[in-house]
Amino acid sequence: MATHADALHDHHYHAPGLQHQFEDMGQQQESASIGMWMFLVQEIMFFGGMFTVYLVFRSKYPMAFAAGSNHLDAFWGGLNTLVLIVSSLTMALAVRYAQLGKRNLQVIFIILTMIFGTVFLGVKAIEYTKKYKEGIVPVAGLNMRTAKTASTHPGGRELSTRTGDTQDPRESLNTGVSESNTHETGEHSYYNPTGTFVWTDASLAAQAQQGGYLTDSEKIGYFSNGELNANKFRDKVRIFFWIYFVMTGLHALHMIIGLGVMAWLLWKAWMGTFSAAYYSPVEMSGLYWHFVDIVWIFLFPLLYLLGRHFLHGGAGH
Amino acid sequence: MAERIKTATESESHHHEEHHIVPLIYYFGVFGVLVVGTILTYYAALVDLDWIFPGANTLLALLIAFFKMGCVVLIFMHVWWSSRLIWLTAIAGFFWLAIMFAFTMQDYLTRGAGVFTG
Amino acid sequence: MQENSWVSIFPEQASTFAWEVDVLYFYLIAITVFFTVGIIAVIFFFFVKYREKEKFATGEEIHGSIALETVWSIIPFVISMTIFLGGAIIYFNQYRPPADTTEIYVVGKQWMWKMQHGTGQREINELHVPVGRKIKLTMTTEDVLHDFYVPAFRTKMDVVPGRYTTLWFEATKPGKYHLFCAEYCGLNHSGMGGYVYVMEQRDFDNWLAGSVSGQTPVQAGQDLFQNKLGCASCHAAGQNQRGAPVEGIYGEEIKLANGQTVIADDEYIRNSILNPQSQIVEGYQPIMPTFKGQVTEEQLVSLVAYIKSLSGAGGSSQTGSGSSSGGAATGGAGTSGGSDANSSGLIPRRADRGDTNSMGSNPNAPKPMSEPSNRQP
Amino acid sequence: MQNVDAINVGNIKEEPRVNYLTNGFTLKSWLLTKDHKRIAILYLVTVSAFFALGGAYASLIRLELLTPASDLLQSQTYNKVFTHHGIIMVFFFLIPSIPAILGNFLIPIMIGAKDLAFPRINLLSWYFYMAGGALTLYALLRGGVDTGWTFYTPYSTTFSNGYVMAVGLGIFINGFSSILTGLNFIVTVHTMRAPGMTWFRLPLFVWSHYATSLVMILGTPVIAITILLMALERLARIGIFDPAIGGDPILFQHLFWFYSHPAVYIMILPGFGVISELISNFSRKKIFGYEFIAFSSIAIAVFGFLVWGHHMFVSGQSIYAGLVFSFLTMVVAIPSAIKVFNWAATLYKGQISYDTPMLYALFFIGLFLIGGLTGLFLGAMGLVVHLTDTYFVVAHFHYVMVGGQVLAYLGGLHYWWSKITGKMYSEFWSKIAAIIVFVGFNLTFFPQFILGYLGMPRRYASYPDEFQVLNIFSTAGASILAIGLILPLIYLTYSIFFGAKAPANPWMLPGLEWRTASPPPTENFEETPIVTWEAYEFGEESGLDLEDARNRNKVLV
Ligand code: HEA
Ligand code: HEA
Ligand code: HEC
Ligand code: CUA
Ligand SMILES: [Cu+2]
Repeated sequence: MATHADALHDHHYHAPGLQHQFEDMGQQQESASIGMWMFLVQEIMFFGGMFTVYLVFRSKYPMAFAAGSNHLDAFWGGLNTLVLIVSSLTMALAVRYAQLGKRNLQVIFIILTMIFGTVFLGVKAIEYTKKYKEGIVPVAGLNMRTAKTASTHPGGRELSTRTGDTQDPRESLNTGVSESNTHETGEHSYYNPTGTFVWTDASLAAQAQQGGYLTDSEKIGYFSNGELNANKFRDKVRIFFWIYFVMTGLHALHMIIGLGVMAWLLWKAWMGTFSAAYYSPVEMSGLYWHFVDIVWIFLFPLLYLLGRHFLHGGAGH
Repeated sequence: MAERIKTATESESHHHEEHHIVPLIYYFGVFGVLVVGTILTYYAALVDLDWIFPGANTLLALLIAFFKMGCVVLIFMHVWWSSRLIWLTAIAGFFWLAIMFAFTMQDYLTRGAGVFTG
Repeated sequence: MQENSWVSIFPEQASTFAWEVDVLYFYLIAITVFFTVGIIAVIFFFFVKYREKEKFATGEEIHGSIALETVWSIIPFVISMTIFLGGAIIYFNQYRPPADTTEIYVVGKQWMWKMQHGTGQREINELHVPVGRKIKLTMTTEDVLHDFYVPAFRTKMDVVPGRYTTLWFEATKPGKYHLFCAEYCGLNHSGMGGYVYVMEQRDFDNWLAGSVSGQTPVQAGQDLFQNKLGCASCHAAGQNQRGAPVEGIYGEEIKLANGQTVIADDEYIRNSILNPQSQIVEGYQPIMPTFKGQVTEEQLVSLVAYIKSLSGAGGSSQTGSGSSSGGAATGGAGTSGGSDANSSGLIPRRADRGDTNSMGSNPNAPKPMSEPSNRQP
Repeated sequence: MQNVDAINVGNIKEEPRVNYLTNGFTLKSWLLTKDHKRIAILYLVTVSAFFALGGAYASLIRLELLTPASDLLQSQTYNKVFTHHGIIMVFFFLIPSIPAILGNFLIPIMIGAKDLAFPRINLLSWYFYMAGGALTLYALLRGGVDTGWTFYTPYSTTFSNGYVMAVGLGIFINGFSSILTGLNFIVTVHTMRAPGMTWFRLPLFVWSHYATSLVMILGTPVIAITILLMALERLARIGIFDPAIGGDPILFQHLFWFYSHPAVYIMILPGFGVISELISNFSRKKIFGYEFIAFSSIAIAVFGFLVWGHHMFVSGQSIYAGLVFSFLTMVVAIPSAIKVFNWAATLYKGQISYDTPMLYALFFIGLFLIGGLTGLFLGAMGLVVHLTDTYFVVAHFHYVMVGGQVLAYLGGLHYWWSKITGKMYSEFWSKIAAIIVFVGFNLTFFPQFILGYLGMPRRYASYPDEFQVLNIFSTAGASILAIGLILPLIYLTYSIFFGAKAPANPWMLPGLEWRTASPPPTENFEETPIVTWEAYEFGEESGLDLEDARNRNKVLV
């Protein structure tokens, strides 16, 4: 390995962190930063897929999204935004002091960053717990199999007897056999295929109907029984919550990974690895951390705030 | 070619002349902007702006978010002091995102809702 | 065409736009042959002419030519634009049905095609159509994606759950043509097909006469409208009706209470019945109850057909055999006269099709909670 | 500083005592290596294994289709077989083939670097590949999936009984391998070039890998999130793809093709790179229109992201969206056309020799032309309505993927074989094999164009009788093709043990990879090379001592 001759003509300062494939620290650091940025572009596209899904369904069912959003707690969301912003600041400062080669300040700011990161996750946990209690957490609440909680469900009578697959109402669609009597008289019970996600408040959709600003998909998607069908509306709200949980869940996962990176960084910094000549791990971790912050900057208004004005501003216009 | 032989790294990196130390004031400035932006976002969301056009609230929220993002990217992430390549990379990421949005929505916005079950 | 030849290389043309597609096809073949043969010939020529004279000799130094690059960017671009335009025009012919079509409803399900004629006939995996009439298929599916494909007509369309898609054609030549499912749909995808029979009008009328079973959709719809569902209590013709007029609305612009206008197409009528509150006609009260859950898909089809017939649109109202079987339009099974009209039941024609009448008995039925729930031995 | 020896080669006088192959023999020295060349070998072995498996599935497909009835395989099995074939060939063979093997091996050498920028990440990406591959294999063996490689919803989410999630997870993990490889290449090209190796002196192989890497980074994460959503939908019916509760199955197609169309360019751009090398080097002259070829790769990578909807013309997508996608599909064909014309022009006034790699390059051009031009059939909306989901599409993509990329891969493998292994393969057998592949390939897939236009749908286990004759041709062709592909396996393996020793520069070519020993030492060059010549420079400036080589060659022959 060490047979190669670059030591002979290596006139660069040979820092401790220099890896064998590089000629000098400049090259190594530039590689790291381009690499990190490429990685972030990759992350943008990863979250971007989710944002596309969000965009499609938000444009289809804006009222359901507003209703779901109003159910989120903007206080916690806002608090978390601030927490993340502070952690971004401390991270930026940690990088700065690494650049200046100040070990102690660097360590302090990394620790602060980790603390705020943890607070963020703690708040997230509080929110998730709340949602769990309200029965809108994926799998546990959104999708509990029907039988157990059927009684709490508006259409529960019918759901409780179902085994799940055999009586999907789509079956009756144009099959030409024996359907008109499977749905008993009068009250139409809408079959919720995936269980009890309880959601009865469809007032926003009613409001939008009066205001005349329902989208085409909503006109078809919310109505039944001559009026708003809370169950059908609920399914769209449920889509919102799924998107909420997937997006915030992936974000939280990134935070957790970030904390892992921070822990490693802390150890390195503690050992005094970084200096004014070699600090790119700190810088790169900082880029990652700020990126995660940016994702949240968008998630906060798009998930927590998008329907507030309906509550406060009255009925549209 | 008899041109000057230069190393690849020399020819396109400007970074190691400057370990750019950003003055503290920038960081705290951005921090202030972010906090104000967050508060602004919150209160703007409470006001009903639909009288301008439907979705005005979201647009405003996004504008603030983009501004905040700009600050973080440029200052916290040091892009302002980085090479053209980094600029390009950052922009390209969002450009591709825009492609995905635009080309997906061109389908959804030009076809009818068409959903009748459910 | 080459039915008798040893191996055919060209499919029959049996629809009005088949020839357009074929012309485009031959145009593209010409382009392909031109470029492939041309470039390969040039390469061969160079291969022979400039073969290495001496080991490790050096070729002439040529850097390139902007002029050439421009030429060979622009020429392909122009050619490709002709392809694009040709393709787009034909595509719009294929996908924008003309006004005067006869409508047939098609439902795909794993793994069969169910057709329902405007005159009441039902068929499984077979479709009888007269020659020279514009047919429009309105299609949906109960389970996964399928695709209605008749090669001889050069047209196909995916069938999407939760939506109506449409396909139209005008057959030009009597015959028996393959019908395929062209979108992968699971186990018996390759068995999900049958034939389209294109008949002379006279034969078709005979076939109709022989296989009519029960009411036509228009008749069934009329029955539902006037008696069974009581629509007429509000919509009885006359000036003082509570409900908005349904006569003559099909294809017209309807003014809604919220100021918008919509075209009264199938979806609109359907939606008016299922979700009346979502589109209130200007000048009327939102008192119409929904009929969702009370009408079946089939009854809806009939109602829509009836309302269309009030506008003189939709299927020609053939007289049926008249014996209406009690329970609405569940396709009362008459005796099926035509040998291929399999209208009396849902028995799959091919043995390998399996019993697939309901999702319950479907070996591939959804069992979302458990990964491989039904593992093959 | 200038290493005269390194430049005046073919004439590396003595072998370095240790080359990358002899630098350690333990298993650990392979499995924990950070040497890009060894990682390339790891890929070579595993990717070949996947190719053989995918080929075995292909053989089953062809055997079943020999007769109209589904007799050899029941539909149930057949559906799994073509699904496995597609998944393995696309995700575990073709996408990593040229980039992860030849690209990994050659890019650092071609630009005069000691290694890729991130050797550890390079190794990690091989482990991602292995983990994803192992998981997928496990799932396939336990029962597999029958969704088609496209995983369309709602079949995949609600109706299929297969191991959709396990296979999905396998592809998800494998995706990171792709992303990390792309990332590594981009950084390497930016920062690791040797002194004097300016952007426009880069071999076109490097340019095309740069473009490929862009696609990998920008596209792959989207398939990752798509698969995640599909798995969630399947696990818990989140509703976004489920029409019963307001979701949209077509959204899945958008997300899937957002990645998978650009992915087909991941599967051809590296091939373009190889062919550019072969054409130029074996005509012993500068490539015609270097800049145009280089930028057309970038153009393909960029515009390739704008056309995914051409897979959805009959899906129920809005017809106006179809219009836009069709138009852009035509546009994205132009850069490919530019390449083809430039290759042909390069031959003009060259000194062309007919070694096996050049044979592959010739075949590539012919087959890619047909494959690409039939792509235009499929991009023309009016025609694709008839052709989509028929065997015409199957023929189209095998012409570009097998006739294109696989032949380029084989050509490249032969071309650099001496560099990789230090041994020469049999020129005779390799020519025979190339010709067999060409004949077999055409016999297999040309009839499928006709079948497609006749209307035979794809993914059919049984088909109407009148299609049988053409299917027999196709199956016969596939057997010939298989022989043509197994031959290289034999004579290449043979050459490793019994082949003649390869000189550092058997063809007296100017590229940097030919200016180091065969096989190269671990750090690639004894001393960092300094590049003073243009790409594909055969003139005096290249520093090649052709006179001397000719003399020695006379002695040798
Ligand atoms: C390596 C992989 C690869 C490559 C390079 C391509 C290249 C192209 N492909 Fe292909 N394609 C696939 C792999 C690939 N494809 C696969 C796997 C599928 C099926 C997926 C599935 O459904 O399972 C598919 C399917 C597919 C479809 C969808 C078919 C359908 O399912 O309905 C379409 C439609 O537009 C298409 C078009 C094209 C075009 C226009 C190009 C162009 O890039 C080709 C450009 C090249 C040329 C045009 C030749 C050179 C040009 C000249 C010599 C000059 C003359 C040119 C002009 C006059 C313009 N392809
Ligand atoms: C990279 C991509 C790739 C490659 C190389 C191939 C190669 C081949 N493919 Fe495949 N194919 C696809 C990608 C590919 N295919 C895809 C994506 C689909 C669509 C799947 C779907 O619909 O979901 C498909 C579908 C498909 C079908 C259609 C199935 C259907 O729709 O019902 C058919 C039918 O003939 C077919 C045939 C073949 C044949 C005969 C080969 C031959 O070229 C194979 C020849 C190879 C061998 C016979 C292996 C022999 C070699 C060895 C054993 C030794 C090698 C080992 C070493 C070098 C170590 N393929
Ligand atoms: C209680 C009275 C009432 C009954 C019963 C009723 N409707 Fe209506 N219908 C109305 C009113 C009022 C309107 C106009 C307001 C609106 O659009 O909802 C209307 C509108 C319609 C429209 C839209 C007409 C247009 O001009 O755009 C259709 C179609 C329709 N009804 C069909 C039916 C059918 C079919 C039935 C029976 C299954 C039915 N209605 C039963 C009261 C009724
Ligand atoms: Cu139905 Cu394939
Ligand atoms: Cu494509």
